[in-house]
Amino acid sequence: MSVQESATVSVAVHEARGPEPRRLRAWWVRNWHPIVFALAVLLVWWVATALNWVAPYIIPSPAATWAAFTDNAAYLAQQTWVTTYETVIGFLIAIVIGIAVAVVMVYSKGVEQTLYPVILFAQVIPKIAIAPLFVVWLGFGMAPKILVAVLMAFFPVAIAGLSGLRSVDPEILQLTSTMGAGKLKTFLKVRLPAALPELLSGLKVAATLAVTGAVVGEFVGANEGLGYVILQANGNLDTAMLFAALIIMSLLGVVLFAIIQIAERFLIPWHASRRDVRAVTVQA
Amino acid sequence: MSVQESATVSVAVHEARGPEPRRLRAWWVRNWHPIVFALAVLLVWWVATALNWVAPYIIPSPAATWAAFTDNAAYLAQQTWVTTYETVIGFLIAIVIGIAVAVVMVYSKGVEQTLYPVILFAQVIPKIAIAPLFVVWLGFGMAPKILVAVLMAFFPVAIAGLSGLRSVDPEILQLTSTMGAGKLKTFLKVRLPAALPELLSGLKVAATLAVTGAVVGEFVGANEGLGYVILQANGNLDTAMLFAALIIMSLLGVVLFAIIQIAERFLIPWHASRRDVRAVTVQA
Amino acid sequence: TGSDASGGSGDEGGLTPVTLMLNWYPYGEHAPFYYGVEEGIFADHGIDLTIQAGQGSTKTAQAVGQGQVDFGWADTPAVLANIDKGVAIKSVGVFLQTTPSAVQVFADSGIEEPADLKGKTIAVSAGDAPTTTFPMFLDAVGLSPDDVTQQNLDAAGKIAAMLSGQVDGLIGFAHDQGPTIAAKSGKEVRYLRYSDAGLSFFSNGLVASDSTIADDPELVKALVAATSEAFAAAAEHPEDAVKAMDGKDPQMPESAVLLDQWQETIKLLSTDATEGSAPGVNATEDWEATLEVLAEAGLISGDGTVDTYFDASFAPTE
Amino acid sequence: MQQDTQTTAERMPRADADTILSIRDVSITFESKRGRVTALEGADLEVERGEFITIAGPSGCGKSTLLKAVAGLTTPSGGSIRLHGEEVRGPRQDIGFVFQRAALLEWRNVRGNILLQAEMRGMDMKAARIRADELIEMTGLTGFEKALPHELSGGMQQRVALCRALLHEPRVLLMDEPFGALDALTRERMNVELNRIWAHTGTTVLLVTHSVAEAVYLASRVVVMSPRPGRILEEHRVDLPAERGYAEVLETDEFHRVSSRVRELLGSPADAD
Amino acid sequence: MQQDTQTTAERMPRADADTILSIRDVSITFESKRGRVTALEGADLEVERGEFITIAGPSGCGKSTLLKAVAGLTTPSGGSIRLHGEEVRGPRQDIGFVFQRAALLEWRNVRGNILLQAEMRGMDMKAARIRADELIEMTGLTGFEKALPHELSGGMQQRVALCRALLHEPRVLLMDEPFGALDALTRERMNVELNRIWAHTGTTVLLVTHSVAEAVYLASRVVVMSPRPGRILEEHRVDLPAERGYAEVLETDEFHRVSSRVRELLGSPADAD
Ligand SMILES: Nc1ncnc2c1ncn2[C@@H]1O[C@H](COP(=O)(O)OP(=O)(O)OP(=O)(O)O)[C@@H](O)[C@H]1O
Ligand SMILES: Nc1ncnc2c1ncn2[C@@H]1O[C@H](COP(=O)(O)OP(=O)(O)OP(=O)(O)O)[C@@H](O)[C@H]1O
Ligand SMILES: [Mg+2]
Ligand SMILES: [Mg+2]
Repeated sequence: MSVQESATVSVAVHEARGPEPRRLRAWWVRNWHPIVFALAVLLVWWVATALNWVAPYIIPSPAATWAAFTDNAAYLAQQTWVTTYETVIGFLIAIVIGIAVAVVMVYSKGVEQTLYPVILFAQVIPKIAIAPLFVVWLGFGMAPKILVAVLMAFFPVAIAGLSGLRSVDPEILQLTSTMGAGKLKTFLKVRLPAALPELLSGLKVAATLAVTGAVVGEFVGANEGLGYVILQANGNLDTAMLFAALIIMSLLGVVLFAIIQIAERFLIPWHASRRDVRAVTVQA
Repeated sequence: MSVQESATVSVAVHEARGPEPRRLRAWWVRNWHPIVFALAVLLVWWVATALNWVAPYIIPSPAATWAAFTDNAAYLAQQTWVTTYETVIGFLIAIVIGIAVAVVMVYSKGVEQTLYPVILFAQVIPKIAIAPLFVVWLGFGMAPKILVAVLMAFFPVAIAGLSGLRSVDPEILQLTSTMGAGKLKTFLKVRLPAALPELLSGLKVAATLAVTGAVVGEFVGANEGLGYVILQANGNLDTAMLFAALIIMSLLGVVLFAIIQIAERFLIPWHASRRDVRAVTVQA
Repeated sequence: TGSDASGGSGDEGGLTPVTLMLNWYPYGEHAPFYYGVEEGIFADHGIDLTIQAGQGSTKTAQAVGQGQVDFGWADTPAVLANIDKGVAIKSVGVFLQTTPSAVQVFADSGIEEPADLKGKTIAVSAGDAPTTTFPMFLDAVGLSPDDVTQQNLDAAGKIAAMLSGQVDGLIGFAHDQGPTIAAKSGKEVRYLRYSDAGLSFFSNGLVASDSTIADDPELVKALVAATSEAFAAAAEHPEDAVKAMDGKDPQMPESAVLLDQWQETIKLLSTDATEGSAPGVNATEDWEATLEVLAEAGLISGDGTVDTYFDASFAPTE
Repeated sequence: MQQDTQTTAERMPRADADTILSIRDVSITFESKRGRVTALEGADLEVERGEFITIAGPSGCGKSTLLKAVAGLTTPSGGSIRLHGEEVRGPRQDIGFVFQRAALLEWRNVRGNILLQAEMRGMDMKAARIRADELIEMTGLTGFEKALPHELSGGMQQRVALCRALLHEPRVLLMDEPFGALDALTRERMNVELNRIWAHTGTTVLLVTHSVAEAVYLASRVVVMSPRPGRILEEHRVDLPAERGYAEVLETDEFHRVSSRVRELLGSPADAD
Repeated sequence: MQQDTQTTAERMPRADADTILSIRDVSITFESKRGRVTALEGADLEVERGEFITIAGPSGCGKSTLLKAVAGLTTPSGGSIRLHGEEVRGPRQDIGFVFQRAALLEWRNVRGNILLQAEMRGMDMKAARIRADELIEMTGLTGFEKALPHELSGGMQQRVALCRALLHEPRVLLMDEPFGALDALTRERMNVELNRIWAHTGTTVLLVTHSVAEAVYLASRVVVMSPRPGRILEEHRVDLPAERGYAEVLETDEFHRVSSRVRELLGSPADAD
C-alpha cells in the first residue's frame, strides 16, 4: 500500500466470490508473504544445522526440535498450560491495574506526580533481581509468577491508556461537559472509547510482556511451567528442548496478540486506521 | 482536575509572579504530592527495618543502603556509566529500528504479515534464555548487552509507531496526496508528526525496557555494569549494595523517561493532551 | 509434576510428609534421594518425602528459613553466608565434604596442571563459592589472581562459552557441569580440583530451620539418618540409584550423564578425617577448616564458631 | 441611531425578573506563546426568557467565544455572565449547544450520537429513542440512522449535531452556525422547524449565523458585533409574530428594514445573500 | 427548458481540444456494513479550459464525492473521468483542493500550513513565502501567521485552507464550500478576489457552494444537481464579463435570470439567501 493508495480511502474492490480455485488464489495472493517467509526460515535453519554451520549445542536441528516436541508432548502441554494460566491471569490483572492507574492519573495531577515514580520504579527494576523477595513473600506457588507478569505488563497499559485518555478531542469533552453526566459516565461513553485505539496498542505490548513475565517468574522459583523447562534445558544444554519451549512461548505470545488484533476489529471498526478496509465503492 | 475542569480547555490562570515566599508556596502547592509520598515511603522503609519487620537479608535499612552508596561511590559511578552507555546506545538503535519496522509495516501489508511474527518472537522470548547464543556470537563486550536492550526496547516503539502512523486523519492524507510529494516527504511532514504523540508514549515504555535490557544483558555475562553489581550483590547476599544498584537503575529509567517527557513539550506542544496548559485566558 | 516424587511405597499410616528442596534441578548428585524413596528407606524412618527442585542454594536456604519447605539441600558456603545475614537455619549434616569446585578444561586443551592456567581466560559466576575462593586456589597453586582472566557468565553461558572456545575453561562443580560438557562435546574433560591443591571446604548438605530443630528434633534425626542410609545404599549400587531417577522428570540429563555425575559425587562424600564413616558424618576439624577458608575468602564474617552454623546432634555418629 | 433600536450605551442593565441571561462587560483575552488575542471586549447583553437572539458579526470577532463563555466552557478574563440568575462558573448543563464544528463521536452512528445526549443525562431511553427518530425524520436523515460520521456529508453531520442539541428540549439553546453547511432549501426547512419549535416551547435561543436573512427571519432580536475585539454594535428587535411563514416574512417591510440595517452594519452590499 | 440552457440530455460529449475535464456517466456507490449508498448516478459534465463551474445541490447529493472523484481520491464505481485528457486513476497532483473541512495540520501554524503545499511540491521556498504572505494579507489573516489551528475561529481556519490551495497557482482548482463559514462581508471580499484571480490566470475552477448568489456571481457556468443519487439536473451559462464588480453584477438581468432559475431548481423561494 503506497502513500497514494493508502490516501485513497475509498478504494474499489472486486467482488471476492467466485469458483473455488479463484478463492484459493485470492487467499494465496493475500497471504503468501508470511508463508514463504516461514518456509525460508525453516530452510535456512535446516541447512545451517545440517551443514554444521552452527553447533547443535547452540542451535538444534529442526528434526531434533521436532523430536523434543513429540517425545515430550504431554509434559510440554502440561507446562504450557501452567504458563498460559499465569500469563492470562497476570495479563488480565495488568489490564485492570494499568487502566485504573491511567484513569486516576488523568483525573488528578497530584496522583499523577505521585504515581509516576512508583510505576516507573516497578517497571525499571529487573524482575529477576527482586526474585528472592517474591519467593520469600509469596512462596513457590503461582502467585509470584503472576505478580511478575503483572509488574511487567501493566506499565505499557498505563502509559498507552494515559496517553489515549489525554488525546480526546477537547471540544468533544467541552460538549459532553454540558450534558451533565458524572465522571464515570463520561469516562465510559466518551474518554474510554476515544482512548481505545491507543489503549489496544498498549495491550499488544503488554500481552507479550505478560508471557515473558510469567516465564521470568518461573525462572525465579518454580517446579513447573515453561520457565522451568527453559531453565533446566539451559542448564543441561538441551537446546532441542530449549527451542521447543521457546517456540511454544512465542506461539503463546502470538495467540494473545492475535486475540487483541481480533478484538480491535470489533471494538474500533470506526477508527481511521481501519477505515480503508470499509469505505469502499462498488465496481459496477 | 475533574472532568469538567479538564473539559474547560481555556482556563483562567492567575499571574504567577510575586514575592519569593509566594512563589515558593505556589511551587509547594504544585509539587507536594510526590514529595510527601516519597518521604512517607522512606519513613515506612525506615520503620520496617528498624523494628525488624523484615530481615536485613531481605531488605536493608535506609542507613545501610546509604552507606553502600557512599562507600562505593566511585565504583558505582563507573558501573553506572557502563550501563548508561549500553542503555542509551540500545535505546537509540531501538528507536531507529522500531520506527523503521513501523514504517515498512504501514506501507506494505505483505511486509507487515511477514514481520509481525518475527518481531513478536523477538519480543516474547526471555532474553536470558537465549544468553548462550549472544555469548557465542557476540562475545563478552558491550555488543550483547546493547543487543538485549535493543531487543527489549524496539517492540513498543514499533507497535506505537505503527498505530500512530495508521491513525493519521485519512482526509489529511487525501489532501497531501494531491500535493505530489514523494513517500519520504509525506512521511516526514505528515505521517510522522501526526504519529508523534503516540510514538512518544511508546518511547516512554521503550526507555524503561532499554534499561532493563542492558542490565539483563549484563546478567548474561559481564565484568562490569550495574547488572554485574546486582549479580555479585545477590551472590554475596549484600542487600544494601543490591538496593543501591536497583535505585540507580530506577533513576536511570526515570531520567530517560523525563527526557522524553521534556521532549514532548517541544515536539508536540500542539497536541490535545497538552492543550489545557496553553490556551488560557488572562484574568484582568 | 515431574520433579515431585513422593514416597508412595511403604505403610500408609504414620508417615510424616516432608518436603525437601534441592539446591538445583535434579541431577546425578541427587540420585540417593530418589533411590531412598524408591527403596523405602525414608518410609522406614517414618518420612513421606517430597523432593522439590531448587534454584540456587541461597534461595533454598532462605526458603527453609521462611518455613516454605521443611528441609533444604544446599551448598554449605551459601548456607553459612545466609546464617551470617540472619537467616534462622543450621546445617544438620554435610554430605559432600570435599569441595567439588574445580577448574574444568578440555583434556586436549594443553592445560595439564594448574600452572598452565597462566594467561588463560576462565568463565566464572560472580558471587558463588567456587568463584569467591578462586583466588585462594590460584594462590595455593602458586599463581596470582592477575595471571588468569576471569569472565563472568551465567550458568548456561559458561558451558556454551567453553564449548565454543571463547573461554579456555570454567569454574564450577566437577560433578555437575563436567559430565554435561563431556557429553555435549564428545571430548574428555580435565578437572583441576581445588581439593587437589589442598584447598577444601564443605559443599552440599542438609539444612533445617532453627524452629524445626527446636520443635521436632526427632524428625530431623530421622531425615538425616534416612539420607545417610540412602547415600550409602546409592554409593553401593550406583546404577540402580540412577535408575531410580528415571521418569521423575523428563528433563533430567540422560542416564549416562546422571551416572557419571553420581559417580563423581561418590568421591566427595568424605574427607581424610571421615574416611570410612557413614555419609553425613562430619568431623569438627573439617568444619573448622571450612570456616577458616570461607572467612579468608570473605564469604563469612569469621566471628562465628562451628556451633553457630552446625547442629551436630543429628548426624550419624559412627 | 435609529429610533427603535438601542445601542449598547443606551441600554442599561436592569434586574429584570424575566432576564434569563445577563452578560455584563465581558472581556476575553486568550494568551498563547505567540502573545495575547483579545476576542471580546466589554460585551453587554441582556436576554429575556423566550427571546430568540441571533448574532451576526465578522469572522473571528468572538461569536463562538461568546457562546462558549455563556455555556461556561471558557472563563471570561473580566466581567460577569449570569444564567438563570446564577454566575456561570464551569460548564452549564441546562443548555443545548450546537458547536460550529459538528463534533460527533466517530465511533457512534447517527442515532448513537443523538442519543448520547439522553444517555449522558440519564433520560428515559424509550422516549428519547422516539424523539430521536422524530428529529432524524425532521432533519431528513432517515435511512442514515446507522451510518458512522465519516460516512456522512458535511451537511448531514451538521444536522446530526442539531438533533443532538434538540433531543432534551433544553430551555436555553446555543447554536453556532448550525446551518452553515446546508443548501438553501434544507436550510429554509430547518429554519422553519426551528422557528416552530421556538414559538411553541418558549425556549430561549442564541444563534450565531452569517446569513442576514436567517438572522432576521429567526430572531426576536438581532445582535450585530464589531470586528475583533468583539463588542456589541447594535441590537435590533424584529417586530414579527413568533411563528412565521418563511415566504411571507421575506415580503414584510419589517424584514427588509432590519435586514438592510444589519447588512449596512456588516458592510455587506444590497441583498446578496 | 429555457433556450440558453442545456439539459444533460441535450449536451453531447464532444472530443473538444479545449476540454480540460470530462466526466462521463460517472456513478459512485459506497458500500459499508450497513448497505449501499449511491452518491452519484450517471453524472456527466464537460469542462473547458478556463471555465468557472459552480455546483449547487441539496445536502448529501454527492457534490463533495464528485470533487474527490475528479481529484482521484475516490474511484468511481462506473463511468470515466478524464483530466487533461488522461483517465484519472489515483490522486492528481495538478490541482488545488479546498476540502469542505479545513483539514489543517494541527502541529503547524497558519503560515506553516499554507507553506506545506510549497514544501510538498518542492517549490522555491523564498517565492512561496512571499506568496504566502500575500495570501495571508488578502484573506485578512495578518497577525495570525504563527497561530495554531486550534487557536483560530472556524472562518479563519477555512481561510487558511483557501490560502493553501491557492499557493501553487494550480491550473485546476477544486473548492468544496470554501466560504461556508465566512460572514457576508468577508465572503464577498473573497468572492471578488477569487473572481479576479480566475479572470487573470485562466485557472479552471470547480466550486461547490450553497449560496446561489455566490454561485452565479462567480460562475461562467452554474451546475445544479439533483438530490441523492446525484445527477446533473441543469447547467446554465452565465453571460457576464470575466472580471466582475460585485455590486454591479447583482444588478444585472443576467444575474437575476440565472439565480431565479437556480433557486427554482433547488426549490428555494424568492431571493432569500
Ligand atoms: N483557544 C484559543 N486560543 C487562542 N485564541 C483563540 C482561541 N479561541 C479563539 N481564539 C481567538 O479568538 C478570536 C475569536 O474567535 P471566535 O472563534 O470566537 O470567532 P468567531 O466570531 O466565532 O469567528 P467565525 O465566524 O470565523 O467562527 C479569534 O481571533 C481567535 O483567533
Ligand atoms: N466514505 C463514505 N462512505 C459511505 N458513504 C459515504 C462516504 N462519503 C460520502 N458518503 C455518502 O455519499 C452521499 C454524498 O455525500 P457527499 O459528501 O458527496 O455530499 P455533499 O453533496 O457534499 O453534501 P453536503 O452539501 O452536505 O456536503 C451521502 O449520502 C453520504 O452519506
Ligand atoms: Mg465561530
Ligand atoms: Mg459536501
